[in-house]
Amino acid sequence: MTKVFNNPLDFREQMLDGFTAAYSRTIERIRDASGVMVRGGPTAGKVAVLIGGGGGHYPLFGGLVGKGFATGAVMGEIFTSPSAEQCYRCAKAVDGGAGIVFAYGNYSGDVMNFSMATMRLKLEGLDVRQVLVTDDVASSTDVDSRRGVAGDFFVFKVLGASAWRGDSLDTVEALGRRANAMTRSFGVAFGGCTVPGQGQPLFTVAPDQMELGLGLHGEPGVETSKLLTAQEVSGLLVDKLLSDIPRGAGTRAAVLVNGLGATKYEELFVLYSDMHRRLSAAGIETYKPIVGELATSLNMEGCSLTLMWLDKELQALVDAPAETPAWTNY
Amino acid sequence: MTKVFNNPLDFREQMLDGFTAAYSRTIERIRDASGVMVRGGPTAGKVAVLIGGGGGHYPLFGGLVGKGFATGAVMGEIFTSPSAEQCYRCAKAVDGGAGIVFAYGNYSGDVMNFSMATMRLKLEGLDVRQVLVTDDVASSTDVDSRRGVAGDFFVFKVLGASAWRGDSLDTVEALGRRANAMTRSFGVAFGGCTVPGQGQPLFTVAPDQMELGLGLHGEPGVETSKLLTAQEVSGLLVDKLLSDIPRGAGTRAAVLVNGLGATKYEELFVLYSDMHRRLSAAGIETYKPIVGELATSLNMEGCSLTLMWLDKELQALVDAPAETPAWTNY
Amino acid sequence: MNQADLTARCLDAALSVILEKETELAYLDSVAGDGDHGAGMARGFRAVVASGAGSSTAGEVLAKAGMAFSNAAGGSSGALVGMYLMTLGMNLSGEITRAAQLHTALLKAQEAVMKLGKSQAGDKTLLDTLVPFTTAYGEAASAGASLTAAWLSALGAARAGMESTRDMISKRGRSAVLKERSLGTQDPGATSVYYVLQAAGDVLQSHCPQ
Amino acid sequence: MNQADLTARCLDAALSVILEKETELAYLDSVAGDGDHGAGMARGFRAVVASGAGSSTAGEVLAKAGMAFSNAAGGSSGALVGMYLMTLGMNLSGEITRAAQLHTALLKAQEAVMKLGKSQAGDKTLLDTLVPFTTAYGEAASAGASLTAAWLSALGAARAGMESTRDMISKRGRSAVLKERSLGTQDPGATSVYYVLQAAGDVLQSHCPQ
Ligand SMILES: Nc1ncnc2c1ncn2[C@@H]1O[C@H](COP(=O)(O)OP(=O)(O)O)[C@@H](O)[C@H]1O
Ligand SMILES: Nc1ncnc2c1ncn2[C@@H]1O[C@H](COP(=O)(O)OP(=O)(O)O)[C@@H](O)[C@H]1O
Ligand SMILES: [Mg+2]
Ligand SMILES: [Mg+2]
Ligand SMILES: [Mg+2]
Ligand SMILES: [Mg+2]
Repeated sequence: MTKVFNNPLDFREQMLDGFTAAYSRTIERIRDASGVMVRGGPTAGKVAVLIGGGGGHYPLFGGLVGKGFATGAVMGEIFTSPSAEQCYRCAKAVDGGAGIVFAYGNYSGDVMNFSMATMRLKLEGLDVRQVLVTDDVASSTDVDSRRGVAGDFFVFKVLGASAWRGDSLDTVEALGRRANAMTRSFGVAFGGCTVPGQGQPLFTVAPDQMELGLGLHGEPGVETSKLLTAQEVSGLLVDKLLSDIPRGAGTRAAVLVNGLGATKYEELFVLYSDMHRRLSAAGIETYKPIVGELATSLNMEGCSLTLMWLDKELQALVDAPAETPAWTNY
Repeated sequence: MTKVFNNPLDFREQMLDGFTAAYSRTIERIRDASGVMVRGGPTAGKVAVLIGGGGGHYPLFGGLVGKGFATGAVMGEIFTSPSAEQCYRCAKAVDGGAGIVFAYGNYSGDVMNFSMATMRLKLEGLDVRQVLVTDDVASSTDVDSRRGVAGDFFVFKVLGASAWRGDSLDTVEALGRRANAMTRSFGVAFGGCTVPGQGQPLFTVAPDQMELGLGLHGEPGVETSKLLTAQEVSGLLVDKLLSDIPRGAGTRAAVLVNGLGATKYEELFVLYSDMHRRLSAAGIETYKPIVGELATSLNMEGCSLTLMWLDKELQALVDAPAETPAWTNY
Repeated sequence: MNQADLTARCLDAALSVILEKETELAYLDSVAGDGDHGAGMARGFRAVVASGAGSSTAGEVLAKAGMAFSNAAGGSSGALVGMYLMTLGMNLSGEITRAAQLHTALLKAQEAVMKLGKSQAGDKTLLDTLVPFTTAYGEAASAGASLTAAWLSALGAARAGMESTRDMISKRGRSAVLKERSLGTQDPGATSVYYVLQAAGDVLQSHCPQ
Repeated sequence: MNQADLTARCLDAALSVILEKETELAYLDSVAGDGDHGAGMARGFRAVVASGAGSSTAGEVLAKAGMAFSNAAGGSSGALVGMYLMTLGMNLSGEITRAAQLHTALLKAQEAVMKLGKSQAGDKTLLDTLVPFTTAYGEAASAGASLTAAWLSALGAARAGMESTRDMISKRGRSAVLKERSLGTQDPGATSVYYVLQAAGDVLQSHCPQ
């Protein structure tokens, strides 16, 4: 249950205000728009990476803005894609003259709004590319129709690192697409979440049940199961991803065990204990696993496993330094 | 509700196993003990800082082990102090020959167990000091009797940074004590948490109520209130801390707005929006505020505000580089 | 009342009905979606009403409304309803003198939504309300009905279209992922659009009953 | 049965009763504490029973049990109950021939707990069970009762002590912070210690009824 708010109508604005006040050492507010950008604004001559989507997923999206990561983020209302107008304004603010990559999870609202902004920016002569994240294997058998979930983190990291080191727009876009093509996620949920000011959770799960293949927006899963043990959940998630390895994948993968908000770190470590064994047994080299909350859904109970299959270049981009409110590595 | 586990009796061990497997790039397991230490073990000639306490508070305690932060952590069962034997074993493992500082929150179980280990180590000729964290203003009017809550983060950071730069045992201890003396926290809760395998939450809060002055261990608060708005909660927390400013405090304070597990980032930012305004209006310079989950209580709903009043030296230690599973700064 | 004011009244009425139905719309969207449809429509129409003044034609009112809606609402419905209103407005120039004029604009607006959403009637979306409404309106208009009469007579088809979404499997939007799980619940967008058409019909009937 | 085996039986019985009461103890500790008392006592006595074999005297069994308990249980009760058992064991050398021998050891063990916990009877802790138990045992023993008889006769005082914690305000441990809020609930440590004393009494009565 979301409990800390004033008037729900002011939630997004107050959230952005507090976020900007807290992290002014790293980011700044984009004036007259619902978004933030790296402190000091874009670097002339560098490709800008603008990530974005609905609210309620912190550190997505603003928490991943900073040196070595996204140039800016356009942030919508809770679970609601930002409007085309907001995407447009934020794009203008982050533009460094070397082209813009819009990167976001594949949801119809985001696609429509970012695409309208893209059209408008192109009419103004800007070179804008779109990289959609489609990592959720539960959401479709057709890879391009899949939703974007926690895989956002890796795809944005690759895009940001590539742009930051000075790659051309073509290269940044191509690497982002490659990162997405190599990224797969699957998740489960144990309970829903409540949007600020609403009395009812978006969905409920019986205490002895769980949902398989959940989304990031409080959508229920695609299938219901009885509540499984940690080892069974681990088996399910690992098997799903190992039965859907992208073509061209090697044997090394970056790993993210992501909590959705109310499934906590200790539980995720118990889960990872078993996942690690299974992945190792399958001959997979787990690269710098991350266990934490990198793509949340308010206080939803649930978690997911993401693998990004690495080649040398993707690995270098994962390793590249970054400094954002929610993620730092050197 | 804690949902991801196997046999609850194996929870701590499997958690530690998964944690160590995930973050072997930073930490390693202490052999035959319930704890972890910085990868490669202690540095000879440097003071060792051993933090510890019960489980269920990630990133406390293992998540804060690494270069520039704690040398090691001894980790108990969920909400249960580690035994004296475990404290002893972990202390032996992290000893670099320059003395050991035990640092932990002031709970009677921890005090007894760490103190027994201290006695035993002293009998063996080791120089062991104890720095207790007592930041929770709600828990007592007598400063030394107060509990340790989210202030652990700042006190451990100061201790770790001091030890890491090579300070003597006396200096590390003194700085740790100064950090603790300058640190104050106050928290509220909106709902309890459930220990793995137990059917009932440790306490419940009516939907239209909240608890003031909560602990970190699922203990209910010291007082019940009707549910307040974010601005009212902010006012309450800020006022509590401003009415209990330690002697010798300046006007600059490091800030931590800490979520206990199920009160999420967006809510904390809404809260911070108002806190920032109030603190600024009171003439306080907020230094590098941190808004996140640095001291959790499983999936408890609640949050707290911590201020560590800075002088030049404490500020330098806060700024010193660190790299742990849950905290990196450079 | 001039047509610009009449249009503004219709949009005021849309806001009222959406605020009244906000919880229902949130509920419908939470079954297979993310629960934000009620809040989004309310945000959109609040912005529309706030941006209302100072236009001299119905077309101008609607075009402005579309921009305000889309910017404030966000989400799929922000883009789609915003696009709809904007296209409707841009295809209505000057005074509307014949019911058929509006039909042409309704068709263009509907096509713009189809193009933007890559969707059509039968996909369990707001198009399942819009398409039958526009068809019925067009038929009544060619049979000589006045704008108001044609509008009111088309509401029945709109309602039937809305209700038909209950038995559809979603092919577009967030809920598409859930396939069979989306069966049995009416589409939120189809529902809100019906309420808006109905509210506009009430305004037309009382202020422009010819 | 020799005294080492008898002592081991008492510890087995302690484990049984703690497992049986684990949920109740967890509940009592959750009212004003952190809910882990049942699990901690169970972990402690499981380790005690697992470490049981190979001692030749009651004292040795208890000293070993104390170490095993404290290491496995953790928490306040791990430290305190572990210290209690260990001190008890270390103060019992060789065969116990007189009830008064045990009284001396019980007193020493109780003092060790007071020193470690910086606490005394009246603080709403396990001492509120232990102190009246030891006093009553001592009185019975000086009046000439056998060990078993003295033990059994002291259980009433232990029970009354345990029950008296219900109306106390906590002065030690986690619950001390809650002050008046701790009123009305029996102290978990006082409760578990009573169950253990009672279980040991049952073993003494059936195996050593003299
Ligand atoms: N591609 C599409 N084409 C037409 N209508 C759509 C499409 N996607 C979504 N919709 C409509 O939008 C409604 C959902 O609106 P809303 O909840 O605001 O969007 P979101 O899915 O972004 O949360 C659906 O009920 C449906 O009527
Ligand atoms: N300082 C103390 N002195 C004596 N007994 C204590 C003290 N602190 C705690 N206790 C006892 O320990 C019990 C709680 O045990 P447990 O739940 O295992 O410890 P923790 O408080 O560490 O979670 C209390 O009910 C009380 O009887
Ligand atoms: Mg939405
Ligand atoms: Mg405890
Ligand atoms: Mg929606
Ligand atoms: Mg306890």
